[in-house]
Amino acid sequence: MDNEYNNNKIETKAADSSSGSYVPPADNIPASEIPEQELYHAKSFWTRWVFCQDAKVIGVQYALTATAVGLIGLVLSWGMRLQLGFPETFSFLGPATYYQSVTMHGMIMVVYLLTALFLGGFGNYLIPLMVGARDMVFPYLNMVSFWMFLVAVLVLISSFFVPGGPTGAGWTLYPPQAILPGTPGSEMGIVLMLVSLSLFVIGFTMGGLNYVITILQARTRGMTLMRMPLTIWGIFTATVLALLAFPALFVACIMMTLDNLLGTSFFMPEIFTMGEQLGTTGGSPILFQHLFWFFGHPEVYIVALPAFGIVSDLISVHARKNIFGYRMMVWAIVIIGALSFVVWAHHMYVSGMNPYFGFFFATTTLIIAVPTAIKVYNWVLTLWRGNIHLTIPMLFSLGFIVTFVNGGITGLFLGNVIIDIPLSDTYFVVAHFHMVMGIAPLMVIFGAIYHWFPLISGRHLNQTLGKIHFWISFIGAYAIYFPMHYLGFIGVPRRYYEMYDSPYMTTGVGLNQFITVAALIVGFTQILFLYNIIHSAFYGEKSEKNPWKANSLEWHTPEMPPAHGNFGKDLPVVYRWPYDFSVPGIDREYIPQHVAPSEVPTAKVEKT
Amino acid sequence: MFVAVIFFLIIIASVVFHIWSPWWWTPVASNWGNIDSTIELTFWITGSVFVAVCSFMSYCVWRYRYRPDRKAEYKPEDKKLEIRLTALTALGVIALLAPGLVVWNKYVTVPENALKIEVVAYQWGWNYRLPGDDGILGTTNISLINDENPYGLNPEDPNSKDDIIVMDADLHLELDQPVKVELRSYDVLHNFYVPQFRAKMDTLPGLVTFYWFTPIRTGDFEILCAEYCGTGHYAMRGKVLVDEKTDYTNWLAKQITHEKMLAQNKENKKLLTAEIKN
Amino acid sequence: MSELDISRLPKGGKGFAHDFAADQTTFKGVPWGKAMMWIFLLSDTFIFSCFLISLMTARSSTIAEWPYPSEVFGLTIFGVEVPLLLIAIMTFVLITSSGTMALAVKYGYERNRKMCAWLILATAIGGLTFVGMQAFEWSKLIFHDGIRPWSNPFGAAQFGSFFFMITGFHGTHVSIGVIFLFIFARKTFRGDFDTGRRGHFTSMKSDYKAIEILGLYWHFVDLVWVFIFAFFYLW
Amino acid sequence: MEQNNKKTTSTHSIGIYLWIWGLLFVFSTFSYLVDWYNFQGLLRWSLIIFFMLIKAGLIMSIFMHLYWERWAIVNVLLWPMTAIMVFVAIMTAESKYTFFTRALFFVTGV
Repeated sequence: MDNEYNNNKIETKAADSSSGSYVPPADNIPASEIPEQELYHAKSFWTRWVFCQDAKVIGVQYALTATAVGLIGLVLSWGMRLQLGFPETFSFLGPATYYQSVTMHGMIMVVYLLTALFLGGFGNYLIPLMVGARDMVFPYLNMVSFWMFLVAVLVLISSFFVPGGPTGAGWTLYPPQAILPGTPGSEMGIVLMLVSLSLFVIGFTMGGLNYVITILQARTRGMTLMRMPLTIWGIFTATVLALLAFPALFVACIMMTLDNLLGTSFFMPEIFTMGEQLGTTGGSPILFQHLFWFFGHPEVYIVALPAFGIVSDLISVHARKNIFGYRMMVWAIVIIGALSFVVWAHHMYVSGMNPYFGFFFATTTLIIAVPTAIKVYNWVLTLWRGNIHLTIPMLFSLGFIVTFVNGGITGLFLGNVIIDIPLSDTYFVVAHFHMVMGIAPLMVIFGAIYHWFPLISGRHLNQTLGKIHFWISFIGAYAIYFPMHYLGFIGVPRRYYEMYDSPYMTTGVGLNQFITVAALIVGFTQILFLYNIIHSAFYGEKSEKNPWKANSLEWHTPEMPPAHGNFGKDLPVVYRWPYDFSVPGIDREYIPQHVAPSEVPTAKVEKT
Repeated sequence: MFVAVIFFLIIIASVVFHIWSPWWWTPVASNWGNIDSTIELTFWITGSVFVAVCSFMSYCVWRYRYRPDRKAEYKPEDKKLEIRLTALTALGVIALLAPGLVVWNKYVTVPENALKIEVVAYQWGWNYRLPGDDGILGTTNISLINDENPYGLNPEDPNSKDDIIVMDADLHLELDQPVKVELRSYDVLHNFYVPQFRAKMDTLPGLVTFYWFTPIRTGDFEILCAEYCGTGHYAMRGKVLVDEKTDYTNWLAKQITHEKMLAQNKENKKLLTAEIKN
Repeated sequence: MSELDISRLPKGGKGFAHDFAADQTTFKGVPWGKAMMWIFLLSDTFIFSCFLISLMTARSSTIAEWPYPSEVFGLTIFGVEVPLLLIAIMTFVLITSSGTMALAVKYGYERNRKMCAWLILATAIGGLTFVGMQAFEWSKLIFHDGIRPWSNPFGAAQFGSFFFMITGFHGTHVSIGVIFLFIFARKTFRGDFDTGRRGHFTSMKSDYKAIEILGLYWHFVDLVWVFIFAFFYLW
Repeated sequence: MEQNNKKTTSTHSIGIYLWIWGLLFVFSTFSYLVDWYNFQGLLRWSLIIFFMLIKAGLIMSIFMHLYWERWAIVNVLLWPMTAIMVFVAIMTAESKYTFFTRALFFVTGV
């Protein structure tokens, strides 16, 4: 940066002298640009734990709600797998129930579990702590955001109990079938789904504004954007994507609700169904698909980017090495985020859209592979010459790398338009997206929970149970989804209730049974994890402060778990990035972000 | 040690599974063999990246596992290495994309001599229409569909008169004759997919979509619906039978034209109403 | 507390680089509430954009005749057919209210309580007039011209669908704005912004900056109308 | 809670607001006149867009004070519009394609 503008900046930035010899910089920090944040301190049980305005409590509320609804999604997947592995064995699973399970499983996992958990859960808990703020900038709005989310979840759940049951339109909710009688749940289920999604979008917008503004406008002194942990970068970019992508979903939901309730023809052309003319005219089903995927593709990165960010931090901390190529990592996140808005129609190669779009969207899609690949390289290069502690968060991070690389390269198949033609709508797609945005982010979520659980509860999770949990989850999940690609190569279409009377599909029977058994084992292992969390929250081994010897601010609060307002009397001042591990020239193995250069004068750190 | 070995074993197992997997695509039965070649190329490139990256990871886990006396390297950045890796990746991506786009261009460019046929999808089954002697399919509209005119053909359109109506789930095609399938749906989205032909495309109500292929092998091939279309989606099957020229001509001769069918339907209706009157 | 003197910071492209490399705030001198409103409006822009893009798609892909808005929205005054008259008046009403709002913000900054309050009230009344005229327009189209969301006598069914959906969504924005304008007018008259009275829900201190934030919202409503006017009524 | 920098408080003379207000009236009248004189085709199209953009620009830059804001926020607000422009471009091509397909294969006016 040009020195003439340094009047408002911390002196350390200017201290990178051109002479090459390192001069220990002065620590003087100008006073804060923003006044001390006023907080609403809880006065009763209700305002302390239920209608709480503390982002940390809201984060836990989000996480618990998302987990609860995620368990429903998990149970639904068992039903699907039982039917696929052992058809005609379970009488309670008819085609309608099967399709309802598929739909609700997909929607719950993508939106209500992953999005809410990463942004609502981790976002709320970590953002203020990691950027050195007392709380989110609008605690009240933040609280309302959670309650909107809860209402959205309740509306979604209520659709299980209405006549006709929940919608069975597939999570993409493509019209016309989503609102026509040939699909289960086309009476009330689809309406409740659309209403629930709209509420989710509204609630999320309230929260999302908080996350973005907190990161942009409420960082502590010295915390420049390029000193933020990558976790924050991931969550930040994902939130921005969500704020710009959810509008398309919202609009699509409104239009489909009107099509359903008022009989408008936004997405409904002339239709002759079940022996009669429907009376709609001139609408375009493809319009919905464009709107949906204009939301849907960024949504993939809304789930993936926080995972990218968090896993970078986990790898760095547990390998005791700075993340390799931090700047590249940040730019990769931003570029992936930006590009994700111009690739959406790669989900629509076989949808019957203008065929020449294939050229454009295949190109943009494959361009995204470059920054994504760079991130992968940087993760493994961070391990190179590190000092790797094989703790449970590290194990999950390694599991993430394997599943993500696997899922990422199958994405190269599907993004390349001509290869997508035979593979789209087959099990290859199912395997691909479960690997890349199901298992990979879940690995990160588990790792992150093992990593930050001591911060949240003051206790460690049980390590033995954790190791069992990791190995079964990782190997099991890999065993489920890796062979599933090959079902796709045979040509088995997805969303088939049963398929074994096709001559060339009978070969898949054994494979399907294997996958089902593996899925059940992995699913039940998660109960072990839940037990571990509940048990350890009360009886777990007490954790000392900063058990992983991390540098980022959340571990350096006066109390652990951090109190309301996070940082005692004075906010910390930040002098460096959070990755100063194993710095040469000094005995300390790690230098937390708030340690002033004068305290570690001999450390040969690079400018950050 | 243990961890690194297991990760490495998983990579080996993946490769082994791929090589010895009995589950692989069915032998191709259309001209789209070059789709298979593109997939193979992608497999080679991405597969080696997968093996390389994950093996390197396992190696690091083993080589740099925690030792109290070890100090990790401090190296925030290596511009040269990063630029090299970026360039290499970009090269790989171009190698994947370029042939893909070439084949795609072929896929969307229908040859002149292709026979235009129509595939009609409904919940939950398939019907077909052939252009007849004039080689042109008549225009349609879904709102014209009724008992007498089940395809919603335009009665005013002279091209529709000799259109051949195949109200059956089985479609016959002639060997080595390029076919352009024009896809139409009465109700919801479907997808006309024959795994052995590799090609597929959605059918939409209110739009006509298309693709083309040339069958290169005689035989019976199953049609699957590959776009979710409601409760009966999984049961929406049909059959494509690729015949030699003589068999095809014999089959074609047995089919009925639209004009005849209209007349028949009218006659039937008359009889029916007469019966009711009596 | 040292003041952040924004006028001393670099401007333009250099300022852009400086602000993004700086610590604490990225939008220098922008209060939290204002930054939030801007980002919210950005998100809202995407909503309206998606509506208008859908309108464009429907309109240019339908093979049915698209009704001619100029005639549909014409009024007959004293036997003379005037095209789009009501819409034109509505446009002017909304622009007027936008103008009064801009002045209210200005007086709010100058802490001119009386002037500010009256101007907010004027804006609210302007907004209310707009909503009223929109209600009149809707009822005329529904009861007189027989336009329904699902069909209309003039041509493509999507015409009515999009009309009611887009103007309805915009009208909702206006109505919400009017409610807040009235609340703010009362707060200003009462002097909340001078005394720093605490908010009922958020328990945070009131500040004149809130008026600028409300102003941003109101101008946005006007801004959206500019696009709706062009794309729906004039196109 | 909010920033309280009295120095940054910027007020502008009342004249500029009245000017903009007047201009908005004038341009609204112009765009209304496009309809009144019943221009058609490309002329109508470009005039509508032209007046619309001018009005939008005036509202955003002056009434919403974007003209006086720093580049950081201006850029953050305007760049995302690129995504919208891409969306518009794609949907234009898409709807044209839909229209031609329909005109080619379907009977009109039934």
